[in-house]
Amino acid sequence: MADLRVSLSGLVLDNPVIPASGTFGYGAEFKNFYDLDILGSFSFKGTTLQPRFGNPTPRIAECPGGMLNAVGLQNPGIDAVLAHELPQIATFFHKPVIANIGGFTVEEFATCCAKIESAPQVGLIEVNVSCPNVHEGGVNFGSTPEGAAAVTRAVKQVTSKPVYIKLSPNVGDIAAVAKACEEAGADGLSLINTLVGMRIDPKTRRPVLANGMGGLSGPAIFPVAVRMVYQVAKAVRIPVIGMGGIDSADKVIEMMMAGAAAVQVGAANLVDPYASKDIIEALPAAMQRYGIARLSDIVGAALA
Amino acid sequence: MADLRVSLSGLVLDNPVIPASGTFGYGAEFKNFYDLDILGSFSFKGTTLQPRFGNPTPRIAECPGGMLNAVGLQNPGIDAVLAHELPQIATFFHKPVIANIGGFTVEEFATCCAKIESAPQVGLIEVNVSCPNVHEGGVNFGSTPEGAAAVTRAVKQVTSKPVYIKLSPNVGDIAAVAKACEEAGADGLSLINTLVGMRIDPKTRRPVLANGMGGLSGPAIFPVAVRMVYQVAKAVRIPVIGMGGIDSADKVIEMMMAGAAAVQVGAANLVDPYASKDIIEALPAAMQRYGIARLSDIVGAALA
Amino acid sequence: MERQGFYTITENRPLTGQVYKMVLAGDTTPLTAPGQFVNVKVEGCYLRRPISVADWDDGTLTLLYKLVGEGTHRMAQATPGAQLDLLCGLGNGYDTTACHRTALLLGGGVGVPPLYGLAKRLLAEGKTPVVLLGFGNAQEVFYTQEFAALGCKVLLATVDGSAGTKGYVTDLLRQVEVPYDYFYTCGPEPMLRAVYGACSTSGQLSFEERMGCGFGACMGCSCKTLTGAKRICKDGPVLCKEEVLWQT
Amino acid sequence: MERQGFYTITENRPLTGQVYKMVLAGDTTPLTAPGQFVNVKVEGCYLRRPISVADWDDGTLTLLYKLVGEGTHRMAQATPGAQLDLLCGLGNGYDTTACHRTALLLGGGVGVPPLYGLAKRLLAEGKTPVVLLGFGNAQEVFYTQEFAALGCKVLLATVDGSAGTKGYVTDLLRQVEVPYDYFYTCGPEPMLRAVYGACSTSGQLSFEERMGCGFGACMGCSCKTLTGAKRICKDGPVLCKEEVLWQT
Ligand SMILES: Cc1cc2nc3c(=O)[nH]c(=O)nc-3n(C[C@H](O)[C@H](O)[C@H](O)COP(=O)(O)OP(=O)(O)OC[C@H]3O[C@@H](n4cnc5c(N)ncnc54)[C@H](O)[C@@H]3O)c2cc1C
Ligand SMILES: Cc1cc2nc3c(=O)[nH]c(=O)nc-3n(C[C@H](O)[C@H](O)[C@H](O)COP(=O)(O)OP(=O)(O)OC[C@H]3O[C@@H](n4cnc5c(N)ncnc54)[C@H](O)[C@@H]3O)c2cc1C
Ligand SMILES: Cc1cc2nc3c(=O)[nH]c(=O)nc-3n(C[C@H](O)[C@H](O)[C@H](O)COP(=O)(O)O)c2cc1C
Ligand SMILES: Cc1cc2nc3c(=O)[nH]c(=O)nc-3n(C[C@H](O)[C@H](O)[C@H](O)COP(=O)(O)O)c2cc1C
Ligand code: FES
Ligand code: FES
Repeated sequence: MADLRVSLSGLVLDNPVIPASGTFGYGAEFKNFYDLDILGSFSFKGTTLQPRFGNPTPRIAECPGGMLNAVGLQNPGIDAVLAHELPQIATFFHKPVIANIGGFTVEEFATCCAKIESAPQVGLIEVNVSCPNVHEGGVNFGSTPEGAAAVTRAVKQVTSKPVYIKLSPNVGDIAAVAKACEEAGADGLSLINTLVGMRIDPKTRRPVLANGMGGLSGPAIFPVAVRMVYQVAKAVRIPVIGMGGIDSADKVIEMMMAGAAAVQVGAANLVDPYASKDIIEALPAAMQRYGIARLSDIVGAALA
Repeated sequence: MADLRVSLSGLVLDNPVIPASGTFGYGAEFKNFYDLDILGSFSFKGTTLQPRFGNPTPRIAECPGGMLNAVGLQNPGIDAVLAHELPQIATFFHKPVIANIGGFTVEEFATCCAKIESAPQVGLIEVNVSCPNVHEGGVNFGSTPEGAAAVTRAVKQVTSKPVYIKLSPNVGDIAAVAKACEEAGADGLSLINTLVGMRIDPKTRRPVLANGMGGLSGPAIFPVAVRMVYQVAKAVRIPVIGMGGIDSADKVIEMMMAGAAAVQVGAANLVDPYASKDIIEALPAAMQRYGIARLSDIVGAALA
Repeated sequence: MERQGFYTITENRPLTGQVYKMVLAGDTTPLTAPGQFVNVKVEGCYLRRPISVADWDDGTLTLLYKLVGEGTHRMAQATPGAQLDLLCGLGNGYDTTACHRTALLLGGGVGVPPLYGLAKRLLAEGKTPVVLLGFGNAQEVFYTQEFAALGCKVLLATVDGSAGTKGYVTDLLRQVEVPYDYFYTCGPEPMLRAVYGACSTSGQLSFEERMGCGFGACMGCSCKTLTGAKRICKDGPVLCKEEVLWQT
Repeated sequence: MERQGFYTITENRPLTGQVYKMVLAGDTTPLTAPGQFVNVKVEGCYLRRPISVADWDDGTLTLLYKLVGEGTHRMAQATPGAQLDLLCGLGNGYDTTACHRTALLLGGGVGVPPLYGLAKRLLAEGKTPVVLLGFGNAQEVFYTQEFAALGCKVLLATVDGSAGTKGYVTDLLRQVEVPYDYFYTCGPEPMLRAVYGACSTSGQLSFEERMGCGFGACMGCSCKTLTGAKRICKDGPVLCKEEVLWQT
């Protein structure tokens, strides 16, 4: 029997496949397609202290092998998530969930994470310091080691749950940011968020997205994601959740060999609601193809 | 009649389409496919002071919507290019050519460019401070504003030809690097070079490329390229040559609306040797579709 | 309830130079209301393409789609016998119970398709749809005969006057001779605004937005309404006149 | 001279569980020597896939290809009548003038295909090809009968001994009863090395490398030789024994 289990800072997952934040809502839209308990976990929509409507539309643009989004962290706010979404999730998902948290100031990140402390359903906090769609004159904490470390320290002070910092790929040296987070006490890292991109509509001569730029996700970014996971896994000792363009069991295996202890599946869920399920079900055969008995054995196999 | 002409620092091109360095050799392999004089110009293979064999093989990996290469600047060296390749090019290409120059020290870039001064065939020098495949313990000048500016200054001192600095996309703030080059005297900018990426072979559990990492090109990177051209065109007043994933006339128009005064076509030439020709021939119909009489009118149309 | 499935093309042919009709055989049980849509996987495109269901029965559904860009051009090349991957039964669709006797159905361009299924449903419920259709010019006109064949009164406008009344759909309102108690509309946003302003009764408007998923997961298609943020793909595409909040 | 063109599939069927034969109709004038290859555009893959031409005549060419990854699996799904975009006439191919009377042809696995066209050419020139083929096991064996039908002597080895002699192609050398003046080989690199070491005559070896273009433009496939850097796709894939420089 193929052993698909992986472990993230003590949290044992039945398999490494986690739908990525922003592509799975709070789960409700997918529970009609399949039983969500087959998932390793899922990372819910990026949640902020205050409710947010997000950016004006169009928020979506088609790209070769991927898509741009500029949703801008639309969410009902942390209090509504704790009061309504988590109880809702409890009715159809019976495993620890990953809480993805966004913010605009260090204090905001900390306040949000402190509130989550009271939610036993949350097994891990994923702190998104890298959303490319919300620099409202504010800082993208993920683009500097100092910024990412400051958020890490503040969050670690207010929670006992494992804290994973979600890194931006829009930097020159991702290993430096990763190391700064590790030193600041992060339990793990999530990467990559989307690459900043743009499409222009030749008919209107304007950017397709109302916001101008957006975040590129999907298969197009897979090689960049593998490279960054590889660089980060080489640089730190804490676990890495790898994502970016994963849409098959083979890509899960490739990402884990690059150093990912678990993986997230993002845009693939949008074009095929069964994507995460299909990947999980294809994993045992893929493992057999490559002579893998225990999936956790291959984490970082290519780093040697 | 559609007017396809564009101008780069006084050099007038019949159309904006320029095969990109490293994907067109020194032209000889393409002259059997079509008459190269239909091109705006072409940028020859990145040339260094000394001859180079480049990296070990495999140097190529397939990706979703693109490819990785880790050729590592294989070239016969600047003296051989001046003595043999340029005279050869003169037999089948009767327009000014773009000389793409690589290097490992500021002095090397300058020495190379000084040698080119004597070649009237060269209309423009493209200084590649951004090759991701050759950090032999050396510096990638393209990753810092200071490094790129230092190369720019050194090269400008030794040549009277227009100098375009080719920028790396593997940075956090490409506009800052662009501005540093402009201030240092660059006549224009070329972007983007390839994004650093990696693929792993699940059978061998090793990176596909002997070099580990390589540069991602092809349609996958198009949205990132458009975004960076847009950001740079906003930040500087010198012309920008835009490239990255262009494989159709529509994409040429999109890139020009983002701010490119001309464009380069790279990986597309490799999968379809007629790509640059087909794009040039498709431009008039595309211009008509979008109500464009003079192509140069749309440069930066989306920046407003 | 939305569902994913494979459908077999039984017909795919041009109605006009730009608009195609595609008939697909497969499971239509996910469809519950006219005005719902499907999201079509097109080989070579990353995102699916949302297209309204114009008509359906127990085993087939009809799409009427305009050639716009790569996705719809590729759809037009598909041949009968080929299979298409659809997400079916998406969106809320029109609520026909809101109309009591006579409804105006106002459609513009590729906003016309969902009104056909709506007209059929209204007729089945014993109500009277009066159909007002607008197109650019005579060459672009489609489906007027199909509406007429249902037994509907059909009024036609073209912008250049080459067929029917010269002008917009709203210019047809004065030709409506029966009292109506409700309206349903679908078309480009400027048309929706004009209809919203011109029709004094209550009504329902179907909106378009660029979509990431089409089933409510990505928040790509959100719009502000007087009753809060709504996802066009899941809580729409049909909004009631009373909740519409126009962005300037 | 290499050329791009569209070719119509006339046959595409499995020879073994893993190896397919595809026959294509189209312009074969770019082909000048056995051992040349084509570069196949596969819908859904970015790079073309290089495949040796096993055989060709005035209007058709034959490919024998093994299912490896996405590209070759997609090729196997193509049906007769479909068109494929090929770059044709790539590479130098084998030089048959180097052999005077009798040549050993040593092929392993999917290195076997180019030797078929080579055997035909040698026979046409009045020379005697002796064919030594190696496979993993009996299930993987293909094309021995086709070589025999040309009138060649064929010796077979399999690694597990389930067909022919147990062992490698080089283990067949002692069964060669005629003197030979030259060898030609194609197969995985370990086999090429073994053949290089085991055959005392001069000869030619065909190499594989990952390719960006297949026609000499990208420097993706370079290898060092004793006569300088060569591009496997353009200056190869065939190298003379005397110029081969093994990388450790
Ligand atoms: C709920 C809904 C129902 C629709 N019903 C119909 C219909 O019945 N008939 C019909 O012809 N068209 C309909 N459309 C519009 C149709 O979705 C677009 O014309 C189509 O997606 C264009 O795809 P393309 O690849 O040809 O064009 P491209 O411009 O190349 O598409 C690029 C991207 O933009 C999106 N896009 C482009 N135009 C639109 C648009 N108007 N609305 C939403 N997304 C768009 C595409 O889906 C794709 O993601 C509907 C749209 C929505 C939202
Ligand atoms: C000159 C030449 C002639 C060849 N002739 C034949 C032949 O006659 N029959 C046959 O079965 N195979 C032949 N091959 C090998 C064939 O090219 C590969 O098996 C094929 O490209 C695999 O593609 P894939 O998508 O199925 O595999 P994947 O592993 O998914 O391919 C991924 C990438 O790696 C490349 N690749 C993978 N394996 C090889 C390889 N062995 N050599 C070069 N590139 C590779 C692919 O082209 C593609 O770019 C030849 C290779 C070369 C270079
Ligand atoms: C529509 C959309 C919304 C997203 N929203 C969030 C978010 O709220 N928080 C976050 O951390 N990442 C968000 N992401 C990024 C994804 O979680 C993921 O990091 C990225 O898309 C790369 O993975 P993929 O290529 O598999 O999609 C979003 C991505 C998409 C496509
Ligand atoms: C095989 C290959 C070799 C390249 N070599 C060079 C080079 O020598 N010098 C250089 O400036 N850029 C080089 N590039 C980068 C291209 O010029 C171009 O910037 C990049 O590929 C993006 O464009 P594309 O997506 O159209 O290929 C190379 C690209 C490829 C694919
Ligand atoms: S398109 Fe994804 S929520 Fe509507
Ligand atoms: S594959 Fe491009 S030079 Fe050989």
